[in-house]
Amino acid sequence: MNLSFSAEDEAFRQEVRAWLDEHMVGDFARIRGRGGLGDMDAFVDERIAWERELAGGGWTCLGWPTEYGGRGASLFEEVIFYEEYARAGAPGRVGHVGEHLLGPTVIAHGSDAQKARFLPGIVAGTDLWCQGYSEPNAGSDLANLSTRAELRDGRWHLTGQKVWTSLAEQAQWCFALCKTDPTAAKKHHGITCLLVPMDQPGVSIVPIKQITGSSEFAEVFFEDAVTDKDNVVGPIHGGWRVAMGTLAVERGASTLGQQLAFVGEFDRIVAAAKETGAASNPLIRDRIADLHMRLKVMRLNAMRTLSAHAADRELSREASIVKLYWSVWHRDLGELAMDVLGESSAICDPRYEELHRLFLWTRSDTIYAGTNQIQRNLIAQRALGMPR
Amino acid sequence: MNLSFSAEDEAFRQEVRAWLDEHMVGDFARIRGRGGLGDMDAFVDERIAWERELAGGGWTCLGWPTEYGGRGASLFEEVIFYEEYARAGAPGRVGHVGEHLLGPTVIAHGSDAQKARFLPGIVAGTDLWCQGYSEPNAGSDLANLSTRAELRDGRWHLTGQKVWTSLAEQAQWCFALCKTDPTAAKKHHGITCLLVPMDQPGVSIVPIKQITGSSEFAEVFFEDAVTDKDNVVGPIHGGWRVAMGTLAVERGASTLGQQLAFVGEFDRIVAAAKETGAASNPLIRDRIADLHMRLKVMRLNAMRTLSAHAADRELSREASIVKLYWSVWHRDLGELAMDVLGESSAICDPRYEELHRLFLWTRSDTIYAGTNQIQRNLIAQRALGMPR
Amino acid sequence: MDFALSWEQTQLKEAAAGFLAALPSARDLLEGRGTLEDPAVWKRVAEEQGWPAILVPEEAGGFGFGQVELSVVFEEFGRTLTSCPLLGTAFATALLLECGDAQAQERWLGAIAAGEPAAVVWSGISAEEGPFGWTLEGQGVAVDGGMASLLVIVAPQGVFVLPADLADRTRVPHLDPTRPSVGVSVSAVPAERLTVDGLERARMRCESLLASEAVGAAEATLQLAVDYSRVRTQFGKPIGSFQAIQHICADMLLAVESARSAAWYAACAIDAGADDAREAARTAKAMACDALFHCAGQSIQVHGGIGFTWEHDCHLYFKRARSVMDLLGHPREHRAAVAQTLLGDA
Amino acid sequence: MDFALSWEQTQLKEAAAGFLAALPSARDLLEGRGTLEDPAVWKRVAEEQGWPAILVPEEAGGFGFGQVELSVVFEEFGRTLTSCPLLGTAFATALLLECGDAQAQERWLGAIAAGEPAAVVWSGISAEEGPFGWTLEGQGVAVDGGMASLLVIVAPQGVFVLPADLADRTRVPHLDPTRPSVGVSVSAVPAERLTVDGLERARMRCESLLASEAVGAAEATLQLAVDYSRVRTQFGKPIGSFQAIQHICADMLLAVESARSAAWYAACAIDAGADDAREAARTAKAMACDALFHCAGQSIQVHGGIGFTWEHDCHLYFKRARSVMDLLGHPREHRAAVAQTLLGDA
Repeated sequence: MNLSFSAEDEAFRQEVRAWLDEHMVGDFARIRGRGGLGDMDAFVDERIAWERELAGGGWTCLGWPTEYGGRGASLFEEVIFYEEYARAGAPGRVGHVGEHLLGPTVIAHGSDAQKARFLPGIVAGTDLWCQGYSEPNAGSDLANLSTRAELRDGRWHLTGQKVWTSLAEQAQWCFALCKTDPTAAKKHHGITCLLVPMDQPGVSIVPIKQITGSSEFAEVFFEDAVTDKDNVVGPIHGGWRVAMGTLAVERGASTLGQQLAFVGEFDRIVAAAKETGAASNPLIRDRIADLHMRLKVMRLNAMRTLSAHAADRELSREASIVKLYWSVWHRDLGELAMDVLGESSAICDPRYEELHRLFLWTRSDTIYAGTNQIQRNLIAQRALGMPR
Repeated sequence: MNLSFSAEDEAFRQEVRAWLDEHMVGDFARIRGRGGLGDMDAFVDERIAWERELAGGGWTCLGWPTEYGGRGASLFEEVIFYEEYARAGAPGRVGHVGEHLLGPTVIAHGSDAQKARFLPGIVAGTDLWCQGYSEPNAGSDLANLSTRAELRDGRWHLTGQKVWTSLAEQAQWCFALCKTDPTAAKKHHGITCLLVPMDQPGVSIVPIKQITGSSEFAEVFFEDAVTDKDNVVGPIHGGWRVAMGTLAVERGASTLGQQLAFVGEFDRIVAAAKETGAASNPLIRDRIADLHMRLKVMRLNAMRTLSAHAADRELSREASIVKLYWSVWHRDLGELAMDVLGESSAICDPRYEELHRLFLWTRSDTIYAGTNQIQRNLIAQRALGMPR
Repeated sequence: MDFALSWEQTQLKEAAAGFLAALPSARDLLEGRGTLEDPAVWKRVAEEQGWPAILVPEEAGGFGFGQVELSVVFEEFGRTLTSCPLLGTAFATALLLECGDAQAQERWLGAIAAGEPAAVVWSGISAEEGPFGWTLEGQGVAVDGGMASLLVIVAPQGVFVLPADLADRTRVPHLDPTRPSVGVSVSAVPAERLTVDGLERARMRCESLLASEAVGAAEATLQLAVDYSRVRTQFGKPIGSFQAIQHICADMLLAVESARSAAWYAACAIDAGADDAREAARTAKAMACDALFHCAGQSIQVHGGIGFTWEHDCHLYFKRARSVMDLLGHPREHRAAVAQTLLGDA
Repeated sequence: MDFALSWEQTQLKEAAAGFLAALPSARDLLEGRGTLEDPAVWKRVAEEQGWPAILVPEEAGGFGFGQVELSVVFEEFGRTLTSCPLLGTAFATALLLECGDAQAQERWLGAIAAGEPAAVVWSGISAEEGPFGWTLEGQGVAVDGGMASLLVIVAPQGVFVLPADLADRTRVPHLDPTRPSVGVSVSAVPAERLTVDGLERARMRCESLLASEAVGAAEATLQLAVDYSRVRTQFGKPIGSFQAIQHICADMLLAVESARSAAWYAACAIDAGADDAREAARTAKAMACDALFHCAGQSIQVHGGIGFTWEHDCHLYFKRARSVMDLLGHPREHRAAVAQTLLGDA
């Protein structure tokens, strides 16, 4: 065991830190800490500008091979980048779907033409992507899609509805899972991954207001929306494995570095507990210590995962474990956030606005990207080999 | 709402109390508080004598109709009796299976000859019964029986194994569920309730040692054990509904009065907490108060159930709710029992012997008579009408 | 012994449920169809239903009914998240009933029975006795205080009453959008001091009402979850057939039923003047608030993504759950108080 | 950065697992096949495996390996519930290492490295300095103390060492049948006082070892539950296919893996002399003991009735779980200490 990062990794960390210090200034400094989970509709224009600023520094698409404009960074370097990013309070990324979902899928399954067409815009921070996976009747049971796509006259025609799509208004493109063979024997078959331009009459967007009062997500309606016949990634009718493979890997990797973002939230709550006097209550102290320990262990778990999988980048088993761990932790943190505010906790106080938001938002953490029930199923069946 | 017991009920309570005060003396006073859950193999001879003492006072089979030797007591009176019984620390009953399981079944489904043959011995406290339901492969899935019974030469011949049978050594009779029609389409069919004498060569008994080190239960092996062809309760091949109907009602009724037994355990733990100084720890105090409140509410729940069902005695829906509630409470109490002992909790101290036993025994509470998982299934499906 | 609603109480429950169902729902109010504090609704509550007069003694012009009857009404208010504003008025009633002498009761409770809404400031204001009587100074928050014509102030120096228009009131933004709170500010304002030392008894009554309200709300969240689990299909089956969902709902049912037992008993014990009434009210408040919070959170989980949307009622219950948690003592504080009586000083 | 066992550490783990598997199991010992404190087994542990010498510096005749190596061994000990008695010896080693000067280390750690078993009394005995040196008075309990030839005593006046035969020892009945405890009684017995103020560092090492042992035991309970759930059939299916059982096991896995991360890190931090080593050891002790207790209890639940029998190993893990909970500080106390550093005084 060796818990020191290598000299190269430490140098990389310093490079990231220095760049962020230098560039998180002006308008960007004003949006420090904004645009993260639960706040994804905040300062979108500024964050689009920031994405291009990042691109200018070469900090987008770190993990992509250099031939596609990435840095070819190791998993370690990626995590170091996320950690420093969180430490600096740099704003929530608008390029997430392109960099972590669409890009890797195109790299793995796309044609040379698709690579040339789609990857540079993601690297440059100019093309934003949104994700068209979930539907009203395809949540936990994602394969239960009803959005249909048909190839007619050399174009795909899409009809159906997607939900929980973030940044739908801003994205130029949607990465959509569609049913292309409704006669397929199993519902996982007959699904195709399509790349669909958002700026067309057949696409309409209706924001979904969340319990936080904000609207990070939207419904996307396809009514005879069209895309070129070549805008298919992977085999026609064979999109399920394409979509799932990338999803599992990237969900894992992108959460390994988030612990430092949580440190900021935790520290904020500890500070509030001191301000309100809640920090003197032994029951609150017990919970603060417990959450502190579990937060430390969240990073240790990530480091073990990294050590085991830095080479193969195969995180599908770990993804469920990581998701279940952090979502339960975060929900508990959200409850603590209210408890440290004491008897006037429910009154909206500008000083503690983010604690209210955290409390409410964390209820979604145990639901989106696979409910905790689904995660436990996956852990039991995949990690423990229990029978279906 | 009216929370006072009627004058008649209060008079009944006084009568019970006075009788117990008068008779819980001498040898019986020595076994005060013994023979309950987790201690069922203690002082068996004394408890058999006590059963007859109870019978002498007319305190067995309270709820049975007077024509069968009972008192025809109301559900209220039964609960009052159990409460006073617990308050007096009277020893664990050895006549439980006869009074609460076999007797009511015979009354509901038995022939006149069976009533005449079997009920008086139960009322008199002279005939003890044991229960032959569970088997190694029929636990949660009780209908999955493999004990076979065949009618040959005018007698039933039994072969198979029962488990978790209490007082098997002392009982004269076993109330056994057997598979009589192995060709039945559904496994709930083809089951028959048989009454089997224990004192015969075909019956052997092997005690099961529990994690407490004591042996409240036994395995009962039938190897061509026999019983008269008339010793069938209910229809041949139609025993499942007979067995389940009585089970549900009686499991409910007999637990409604147990809260006062728990009060004694709780008080013992509070006293220990004061002795060890654990009572000054705010986290322990929070748990003590929580368990205290939940214990009070356990009785309130019982009173609501009683009020709703005193007339129909239909407790099958409530039985699962009651069981889940008290078993979780009791497990939590068992954990508290250790936590109040402080840093030397694991050392066996004669003063706190019963707290160790409580800690260990309570792990069975969430398992026997239907695991908590089974109870939650039943509550969801029966009380909430959720789909199977 | 009959620990169940009597025929009259069942009638009252059904009348309340019927009346509340016909009002604009919490959802309607949130979307601007109707207003949270509607004098016309209050007039109907006071005049048609007479609920503000339930606890008021007959001598003061009320019905002289018990805590149980008022609790029955509050359980229905909780179920629908109706504000009305009956809670503030009930709080004030409890304080006037327990801390007011006959004269004060006749005057102030008489006004409440006659239809004046009221509210309570539990902390933040202190009193001073001067040559011309008591004056109040400070600021606090009053649930349902916006419409109140009467304010009851709990100060370290006693419990005070004053006409609400003597105080400055401003709406306070609040996590719970279904019940309005106002900030109350007073400066050298004269007020009448109530003379009976009944603050703890009054708190006990208020805790009991909050508990009943929470029970109704908790049951509503369970019902939402069960209903949704029957119709929502995934993997070719209603999600209510999955053991994970069934077990969540089973545990919710236990929490709801147990909280109801505790809340009913608290009301009975108060009406009976039982020795354990104080503890019973704490138990009810703690268990019902914990049950509501648990159930409201689990109901969101059972609903999945839809439960996290503004359009669905889940969040209204969840926000109510968190806002009543700290009102009149966090469950933790009630447990600490019960521990104190069981164990003595720490 | 490589937060995983090195090749050497993996070899050590496998060697330990192989060695322990060939010893009489906890079940064997419970049923009288072999004895808990068998000098022949200890001799093999000391001479063949050299585990008592892992932490002992080379100058004192040991290997001078790290806490990580010893933790690897303890994880395997936990898995098999082996006593041996290595834990008492490791405790004594930690105290001598951190509180003994070079001379004391050479003498006493040298003896341990040479195969003398040892044990520690953490409380109950006090020391007095007289004209002929320090003497000890009092009684306490020593895990694994029955076979020890050397006792280390933690007294308010310092840490002391003495030959074990100077103390009266009697076997203490204990909830955990897999590890022997003895009562140690001394009266005016002379002892050598260690001079370095390293008690907290020693405790940290001991907490870390307990944590690793708990991780191994917790993983064993999970394995038992998963294995059983695959073969136990009810309702025509293996019970491991039921969501309720799957979710219990999934949560157990999270607890085990997280506890392992915490335990490994504590050992690394101790070896590295990291600033957060003290907190890391507390975290490991708290999380691993909580994980073991949770898993051991849930494993009984998954097993159903059979898990409640003496014949099945479930209860051995459950009893071990409860007995290590209070050894060297309940998780609650470690959280209180961590809260103290985060928040200052209450």
